[in-house]
Amino acid sequence: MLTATDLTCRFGPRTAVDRVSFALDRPMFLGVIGRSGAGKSTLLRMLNRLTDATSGEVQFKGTDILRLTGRAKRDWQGRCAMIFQQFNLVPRLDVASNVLHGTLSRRSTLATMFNLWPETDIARALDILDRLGIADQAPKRAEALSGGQQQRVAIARALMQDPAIILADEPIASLDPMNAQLVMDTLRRIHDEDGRTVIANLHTLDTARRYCDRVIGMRDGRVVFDGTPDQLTTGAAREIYGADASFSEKATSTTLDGLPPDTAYASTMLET
Amino acid sequence: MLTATDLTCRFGPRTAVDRVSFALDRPMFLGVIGRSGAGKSTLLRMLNRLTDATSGEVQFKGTDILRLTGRAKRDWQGRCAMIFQQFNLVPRLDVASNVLHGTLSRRSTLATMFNLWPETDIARALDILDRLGIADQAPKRAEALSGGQQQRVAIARALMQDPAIILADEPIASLDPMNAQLVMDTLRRIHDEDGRTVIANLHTLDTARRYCDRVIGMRDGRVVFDGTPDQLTTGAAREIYGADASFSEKATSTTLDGLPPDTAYASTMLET
Amino acid sequence: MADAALVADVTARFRRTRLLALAVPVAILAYLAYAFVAFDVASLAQRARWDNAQVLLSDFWSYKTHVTRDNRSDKLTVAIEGEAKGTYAPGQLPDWVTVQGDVATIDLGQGHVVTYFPGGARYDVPGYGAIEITEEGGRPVLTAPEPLPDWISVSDNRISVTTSAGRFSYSRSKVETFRYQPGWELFFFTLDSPFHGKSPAELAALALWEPRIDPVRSNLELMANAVWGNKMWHHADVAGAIFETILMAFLGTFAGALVALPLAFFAAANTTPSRVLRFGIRRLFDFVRGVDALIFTILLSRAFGPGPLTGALAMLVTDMGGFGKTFSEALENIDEKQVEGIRSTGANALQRARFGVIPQIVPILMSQVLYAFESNVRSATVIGAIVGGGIGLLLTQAIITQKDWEEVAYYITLIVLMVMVMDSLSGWLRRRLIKGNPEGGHAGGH
Amino acid sequence: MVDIAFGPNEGPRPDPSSRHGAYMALVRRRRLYGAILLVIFLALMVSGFRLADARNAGGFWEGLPMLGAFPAELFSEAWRDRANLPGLLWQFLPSLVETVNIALVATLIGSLAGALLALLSTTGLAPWPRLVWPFRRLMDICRAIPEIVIALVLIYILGGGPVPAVIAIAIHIAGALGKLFSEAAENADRKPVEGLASVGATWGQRMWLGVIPQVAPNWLSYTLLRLEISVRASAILGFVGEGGIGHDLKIAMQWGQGRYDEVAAIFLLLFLTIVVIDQISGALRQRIVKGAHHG
Amino acid sequence: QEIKEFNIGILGGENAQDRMTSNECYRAKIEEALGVPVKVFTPADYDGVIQGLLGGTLDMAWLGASAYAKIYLTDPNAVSLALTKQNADGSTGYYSIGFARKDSGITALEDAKGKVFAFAEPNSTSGYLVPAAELQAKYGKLEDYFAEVKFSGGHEQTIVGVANGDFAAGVSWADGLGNWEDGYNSGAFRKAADAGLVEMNDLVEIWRSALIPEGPMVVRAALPADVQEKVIQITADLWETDPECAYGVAAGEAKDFVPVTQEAYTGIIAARKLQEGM
Ligand SMILES: Nc1ncnc2c1ncn2[C@@H]1O[C@H](COP(=O)(O)OP(=O)(O)OP(=O)(O)O)[C@@H](O)[C@H]1O
Ligand SMILES: Nc1ncnc2c1ncn2[C@@H]1O[C@H](COP(=O)(O)OP(=O)(O)OP(=O)(O)O)[C@@H](O)[C@H]1O
Ligand SMILES: [Mg+2]
Ligand SMILES: [Mg+2]
Repeated sequence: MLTATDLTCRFGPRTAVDRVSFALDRPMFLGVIGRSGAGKSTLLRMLNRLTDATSGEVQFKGTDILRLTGRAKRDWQGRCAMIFQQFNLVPRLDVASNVLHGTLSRRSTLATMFNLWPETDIARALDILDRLGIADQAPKRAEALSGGQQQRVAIARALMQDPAIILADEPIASLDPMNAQLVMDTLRRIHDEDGRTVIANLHTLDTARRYCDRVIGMRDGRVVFDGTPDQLTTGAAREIYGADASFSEKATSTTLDGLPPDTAYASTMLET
Repeated sequence: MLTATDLTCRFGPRTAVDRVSFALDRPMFLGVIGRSGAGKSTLLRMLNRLTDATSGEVQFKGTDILRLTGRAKRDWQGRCAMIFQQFNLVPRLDVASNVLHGTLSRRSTLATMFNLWPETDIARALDILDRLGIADQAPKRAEALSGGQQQRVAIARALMQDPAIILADEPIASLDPMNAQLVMDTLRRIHDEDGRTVIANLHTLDTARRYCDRVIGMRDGRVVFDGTPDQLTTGAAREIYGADASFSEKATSTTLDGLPPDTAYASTMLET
Repeated sequence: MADAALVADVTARFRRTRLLALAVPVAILAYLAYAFVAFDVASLAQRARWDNAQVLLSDFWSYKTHVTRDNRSDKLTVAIEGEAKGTYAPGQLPDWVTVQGDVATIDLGQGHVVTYFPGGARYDVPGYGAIEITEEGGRPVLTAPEPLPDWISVSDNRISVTTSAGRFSYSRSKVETFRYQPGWELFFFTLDSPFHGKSPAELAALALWEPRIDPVRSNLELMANAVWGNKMWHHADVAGAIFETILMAFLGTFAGALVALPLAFFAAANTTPSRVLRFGIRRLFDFVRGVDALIFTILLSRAFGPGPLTGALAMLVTDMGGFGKTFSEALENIDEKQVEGIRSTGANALQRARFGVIPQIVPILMSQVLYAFESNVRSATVIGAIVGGGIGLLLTQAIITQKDWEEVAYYITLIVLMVMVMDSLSGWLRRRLIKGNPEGGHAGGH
Repeated sequence: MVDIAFGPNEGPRPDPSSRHGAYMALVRRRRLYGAILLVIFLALMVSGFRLADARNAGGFWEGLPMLGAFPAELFSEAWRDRANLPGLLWQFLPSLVETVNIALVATLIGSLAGALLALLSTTGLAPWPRLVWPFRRLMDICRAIPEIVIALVLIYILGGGPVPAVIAIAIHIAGALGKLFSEAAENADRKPVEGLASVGATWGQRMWLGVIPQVAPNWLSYTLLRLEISVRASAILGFVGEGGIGHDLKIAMQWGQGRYDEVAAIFLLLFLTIVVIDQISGALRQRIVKGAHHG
Repeated sequence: QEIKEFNIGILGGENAQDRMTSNECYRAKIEEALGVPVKVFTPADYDGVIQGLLGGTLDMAWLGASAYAKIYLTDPNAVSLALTKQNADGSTGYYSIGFARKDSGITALEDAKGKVFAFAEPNSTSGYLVPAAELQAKYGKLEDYFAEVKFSGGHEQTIVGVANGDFAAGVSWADGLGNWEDGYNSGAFRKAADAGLVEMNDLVEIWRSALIPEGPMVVRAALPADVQEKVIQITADLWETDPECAYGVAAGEAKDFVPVTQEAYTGIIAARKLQEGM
């Protein structure tokens, strides 16, 4: 379904992503881990066509998405939603508008200038916000929301795109543990229920283990690990992080030990 | 030593801090907990004279610091350092300059206008940065640092003030668990070794339990709990947070279970 | 399903914003339509005279040579732009003018030839025929193929012909032919210079190894002097004027900024709580902006007389109002967190401003000040005209005298170049300030 | 982000003594550069002032006491003839209205063109990065060519009237605002723009939704400042023979004695206009920054 | 009473060009005679010179007639009149000339009644001040006499405007020497015709003002008498001692610099006073 072959990105002398290849044969929840500067963000940005790859190719259902330009490229971006660590919302616009931005690739520029959103889209945006439990924030400016709320708005925008793939770049790095769990649960449910592929960069191993179907470990731009969460032993992690024996993964844990996944909450959230 | 009596702050109709009284008879590590909007920040800001109290008084070694004005007020601020959640550094200036700002209340205006800091002060600033492990960042702009590093710069600025009291407003709220531990350890060592009073607003109970000598719980501007960390049971916490039985404090835990406090590191850090 | 009331509320909100989004452009369009009618733009297209534009614009990049014969004295002069300084010596006429006895032949190119002969003149226009003028009873009489085209204008005392090759006119007192040629003639060497008319190769040879023309000086020096002292283009004066402009703009702009900066602190809501003071300072800025540069310049001329100092002071005062406004707005936009951080250390007001505020507004300040500097350099026409200095004065004069459009073009070219240099300079400075200096300023990679 | 290098166990502890030496050297070097820059700047200012003073007809210090002479002359006459003021205000009002109209149309057109040019020439936002340089130079040219020259050429084509003035002012404004707008846009946060790019928004949508809302307060205040300047601009409107309030002021001012009451009246009108524009600017900025009336 | 420096202001009237260089020789002569530094200022806008004279920072100036009138009306004792320029034909002035398109049928000013009439700009001596005063004296209020009185913005604009038919008639200036069809020997018509902007065959002269005097050279009245005398003497002798320099100072061909008195300017001053209330 999605196949990356020798994907490479160079910034001047520096190779941020170095001949990365992987193939997903069915929709899955893919985690990408690796330490700061490993090239995780760059990889996702290339998939979304925010950064141009230096070489390599990415096949999605038969088309090489790296060759797309103009209209076709924007269509692809419309089908491949990105969730940023810093949310990347428009802070001065209200939450509902931010969610509606998810439909931009389908709207004409003129219509957006005059704020001409179809009422059905508005209703859908509100439904999605409602699923994520923040419908009552809809009229507020995005900048007035807390971090966890903003991240959920970003997810709502991604869902509004009705994407085939969701790329999430460290979606929980700036959230407190409670909000982090909420967001990861949401992403997992989106994968489980809608069958969408989710690719998430994660900083923490236990999150990767808990939520992912498959984990890719990157180091210095290269894939150094590719396997199931079970295979992600401490030894493998040391290899990925290039750490010595004193490394304790607990140091970066955000686990909510003992707390079972809050399925009750997640299901209220996702039923529409 | 430090005694607050009926400290009150009103913003229009809203009473942010409501007749808060407490007394510290010796330097200690005081934690202030309470949910968002409880008035924790306002309390600290009043102590630092950033916000004017509506009524009440605060005695420190015999003077009512709320009555101070002009030069005397600035002297008090010089002796009472504040560490902000958002660091509140000057991002365009280099790290060392930011630390040197800690001496502003003692320097003549004219000399500072031209950025003329005594070399002994610069050396001391570098020593402090060194203690906190970021001496080699000294020439960089503050904005170029990661969050954990910036928070340590803010602590360095506070130490530069050579303060009797350090007020820390949610010093670890925007940090990852590892940096959070680092910062809390540092604050604790500063208290232990220099005998300075530290008052820290905290969002998380386990942090309060682990680091504080005494904990004050606030709710709707009022003190609803005042005791030792041991007395801070889940029941007490429910009371403070006004939560119902479904509240599990684990949900906001940032504990680094199993990791013993890194005394070796902390002591290298603090010896000068 | 989302709460129905909420849906209704949000949808209503969107309707309102949509209405606003539509109303604003509609209002603007309506206003422009009103202006369109009020300014009578519709009939403008018919009134437009593009030929005039052609004449005027061609003067920017071409020059004309007057070949004039005084009909009373029969004296022939060939002069660039008809100026005394551009008059060819009788023995050194350009190659397209030939004189044989009383007959002068002027080759305008493209087959157009004008001949002056005693008692008349003839213009051979290819594809039309010969226009012959003879003087009878003190009046010029025309013989030309009928019907007369509209590019020949005839009256009792004057006949004129305008073609693509040039212009020709015959009146009782004189006969004149204008030949247009592209370029800024005599830009480097005037006619009386020994270097005039030499090709670049010849000039290089002269400068490098040929014997000295003036035994006292080297040829290169002579050449430089000839260019520098060019009587047509006054390069030395222009350079002096540019220097004076930059001097005035530099003094005026930077001093204005230095005066406005402290005042701006008193005009910003977040640095000055006193409404009265703020109101007063703001109105002071408005007042200064309201008083035109012209008034200030006249006022200052009374005290200091004409000269660059008066110009600089006038710029100082006029810029102050604009700076005050933009600086105070920049101040109102600052991030309060940094100021609070400084305040918490016990810093006094000046120190807070120095460390909490100034670093934040420096990029805006810089861009405003550099822009004003540039703007003062380019547009000091009013001030320059009154105080008698700078490129603004030269430009005003060239425009007033209307004759030398190529000079206007020359000054504009210089100004454009100056603006480009300053734009690049300001971009470079801003990048340094915003992104930090290379030594240790780069963002830490994460 | 976790910095392993500065974690509890990892990373070498730097040797303090050598660090200090290096940083002290850096501080000294910076101080030296700073001092040199300051000295150069001050030297330029002082020598520039002295040069200008020497070249001036009157000296600065001798002239200073005379500063009040002209205003005194003006005000005493204006005060003497204050009875004329209401009539004059009324007389010049139509001129003001017409000028405001011309300035407004020119500012509208110019600022729209300037906004477009700015977005096309801002590194990082431009849709065609290769064309940034030509667009920047185009803006340089637009604002460097004096309005009077443009107006004059246009007058010969179009005849007198407001249209040549409008075009000339608009061209100038497009160049001037283009530069200022672009510098404001350069400072704008790129995160929202990137967020919009990730959903497949077109360039126009990215600019409209991601950039414009951020820069609107700044752009607005620059535009209104331009409007003010255009209202006062006397030269161009004088050249096109259309008059205009600025030109009336110039005429009255240059006439000198006998018309200072007119000067006062026109100035009063201009001042009021500027105060109004300033207030509008403040109110609109406030609205954009703080939000209209969100709950 | 000693002077420490001597400042000259020069206004070239309506056809000035490259004035800085052409006055250098003049400056040097005066500097030599007075023994103090002499500076020359050549603003294009007459207020620079007027304010300089009134404020006492300029010691001597060549003015336009109208500028002199303004100084005189502001402070009659500020300056004393010295010399003026005598043209090659012996006259000391130029004319404001009314004109119209030949095909409009207007041959005299009376024909222009009830039509659109253009002046240059309100501060121009020959483009407004003098003609307006004279026409008003003869025909009454001009707004009533003509359908509309317009300001074109400048002499060239008036000429082009009339030639284009935007205005029925207008005024501009010329020296009145030579032939109309050439645009006279010098003046705005000549420049427009030479530039090819108008065809003089298409225009006719319909009116001519009284002689407008050339501007005077004035010296600041407060100057020591010997200084005044020296400077005036140098200037009066200039055509005899150094014709090339005199050509530059006069900004063109002229015959001599001759003494001038207040009478020459009474007309202008009266015209200015008349306009004051308008
Ligand atoms: N636009 C760019 N120009 C130059 N270098 C870049 C750019 N973007 C990223 N890099 C470099 O490429 C490398 C990979 O960066 P990337 O952001 O992909 O890392 P990451 O794995 O996402 O790290 P983090 O966990 O800190 O987000 C880094 O060294 C970074 O400095
Ligand atoms: N400057 C102010 N003007 C008006 N109200 C304010 C101001 N500052 C704080 N408040 C209000 O006072 C109350 C207490 O605020 P405070 O910031 O002290 O809470 P907090 O306990 O620090 O909460 P948090 O954990 O979110 O930081 C809040 O309701 C807040 O809205
Ligand atoms: Mg990343
Ligand atoms: Mg708080």
